[in-house]
Amino acid sequence: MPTFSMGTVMADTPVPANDAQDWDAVASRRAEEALVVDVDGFEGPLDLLLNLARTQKVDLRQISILALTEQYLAFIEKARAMRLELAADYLVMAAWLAYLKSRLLLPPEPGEEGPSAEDLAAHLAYQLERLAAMRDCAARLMGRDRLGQDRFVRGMPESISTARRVVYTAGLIDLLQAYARVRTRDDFRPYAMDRESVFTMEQALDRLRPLIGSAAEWTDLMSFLPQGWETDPKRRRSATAANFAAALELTKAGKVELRQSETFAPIQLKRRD
Amino acid sequence: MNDRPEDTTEEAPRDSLFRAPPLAEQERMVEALLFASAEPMSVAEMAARMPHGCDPAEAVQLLRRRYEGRGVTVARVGDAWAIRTAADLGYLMARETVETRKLSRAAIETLAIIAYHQPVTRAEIEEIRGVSVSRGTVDQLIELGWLRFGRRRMTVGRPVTYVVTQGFLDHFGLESARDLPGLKELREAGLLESRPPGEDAPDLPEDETGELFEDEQEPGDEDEV
Amino acid sequence: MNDRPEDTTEEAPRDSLFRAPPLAEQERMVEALLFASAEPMSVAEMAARMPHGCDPAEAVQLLRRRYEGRGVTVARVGDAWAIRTAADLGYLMARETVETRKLSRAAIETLAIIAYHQPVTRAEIEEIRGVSVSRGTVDQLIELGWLRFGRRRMTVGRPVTYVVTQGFLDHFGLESARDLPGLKELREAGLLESRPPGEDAPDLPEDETGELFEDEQEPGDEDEV
Repeated sequence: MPTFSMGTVMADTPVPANDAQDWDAVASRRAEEALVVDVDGFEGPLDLLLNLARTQKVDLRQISILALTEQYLAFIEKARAMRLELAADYLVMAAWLAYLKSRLLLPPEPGEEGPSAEDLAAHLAYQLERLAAMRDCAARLMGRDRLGQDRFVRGMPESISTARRVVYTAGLIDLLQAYARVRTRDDFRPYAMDRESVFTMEQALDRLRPLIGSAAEWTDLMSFLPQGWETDPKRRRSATAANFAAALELTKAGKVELRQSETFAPIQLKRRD
Repeated sequence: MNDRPEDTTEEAPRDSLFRAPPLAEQERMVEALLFASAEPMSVAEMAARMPHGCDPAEAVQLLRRRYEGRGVTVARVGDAWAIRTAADLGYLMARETVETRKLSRAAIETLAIIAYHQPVTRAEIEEIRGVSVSRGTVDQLIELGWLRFGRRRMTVGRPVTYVVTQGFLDHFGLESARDLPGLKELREAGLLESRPPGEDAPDLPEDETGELFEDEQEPGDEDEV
Repeated sequence: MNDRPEDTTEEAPRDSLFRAPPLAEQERMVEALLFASAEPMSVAEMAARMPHGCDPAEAVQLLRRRYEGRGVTVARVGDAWAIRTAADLGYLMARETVETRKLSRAAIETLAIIAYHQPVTRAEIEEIRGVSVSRGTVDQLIELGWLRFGRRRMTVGRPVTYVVTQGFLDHFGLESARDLPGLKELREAGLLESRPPGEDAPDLPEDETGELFEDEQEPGDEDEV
């Protein structure tokens, strides 16, 4: 963006201030600066308006919105005359201010809806004052004694560690149940026979372990279904699930690899060498 | 150091089995912990490391008084504590400073607006600055650890809000968001509202009026900082 | 802090143009420097940062005395100085968190068999469980202090036997291993699980599933683990 002189329009000059310190310094230097304006230096139309407002040399609360509007429109005119490309929001603001100016100059039409021209002007003045206040706050904030600049943290922090100690919980009941489980395993075997349509993961594991040795190439997991379990849907479902779970276990143990090219594609298994 | 009166245990009968160390000793413990940690440490974190029955909140107050006027100070940071070098001695260490990434004016202003108006939405920041907030600005501030997301605003679209963090307080040497410079004056001048005092702003959509009561807090009331 | 007598500068007449700060102030400086420095600092390094005419060697001695008996100390590291946590408070920095974990099924079963059948050899345990017992399981139980070696069995190979410890009895609240209820009593107490073996496998916490490979192998594969 080119820079250009604003002649008498600008009494003080915003400077593209891209960092805090420059910006802080700018505040004090502003008055003496040359009247050179870089449109890029403005942070939007409200920023431009605020800078123009400062030229009125009055408290922002007593600002003449009408005069400010004229200043802004003159600025935009000048920029256009110099064929500067202005961002759309500057033009939108110009249009709105032109409207506001006409409302302020003309007597209100009877039965007019919406906020009065004075309300709109007051809101704009408020926005400018609030933005100015936030600028001031930002400067005060950046001017504080900052960490790493004025205040420093401990240079040699010590490792404050949190060691993990594992305590195993096992109660008497766990112990007794475990023993009962071990000692009565045989008693239960007949019960397992009742569930003839259930193929357990352990069964699948027992079956797969000797079989995977031959799976040197990628082999469809479904081809490992035990005989007699492939057709009946219920049995097939159970055997598939058990086979899959067992395949995952074998993968976890690093004995096989699994792959699936895409969702719902066949799952393939290969021996890991 | 062991001159603690006998009746202290009576004050905390439930802890009678684990008598807390004398307060002077607790102060030493807090001193060691705060010196060891580069990050602010909450009273709860200290308590978790100290023996049962200790009162780090009281010990830290003792410690703070002890370090008044010294080369390092005990600083409150939100609900935590940290030891930091005294600000007037910063020039001694200045050469240690790693050149920090320069903050853009947009970032600085956005940060100030969030600090003074929190919790605040992106739309509100844009309203105040009159320009849109670029994504990079917020990202940068979050990366610096100065911003985080607050609760969503209970309005149309449930926009996220931004609030400042403990890291922000630590960086700028603030005990809490209530201590932001000029906060009281700004509030009294009505400059922390979204519209001029007394103005009804009839053109605002209805659902925005409710939010003032449901969700928005004055920066000073923000307890999460 | 500015109460140092006027004669300080007289001690260093060549620096009369640059009057050194009072010693108390120098102590503050040394304090801030040692606090913020990432490395121990020599007197020369401190002097390089401090105003002209300062005597960090003396200031560091003052500081060192000030920190005597405190939670941190000013320690000499070679020919440099550093602030360190007082040795007696080191334990505060290393907090231990206790994590409770369930004993694996293999471990609890092995333990149960040993409790009921002690002294018992590994081969006997394997026979009862129908699977091999991994070294890891036995080691874990020994480490927990619940298992120890008994006398060697006077049979071929003189295998070691396992017995439970007093620690085991304490943990499980038993007077002696003989007090353990028999199978009949277990059944009457409803402690016999009515599910067939293997069915409860899916209920096991994640890390226990791995045990199938780590632990329960056909006897004979055992040493591959």
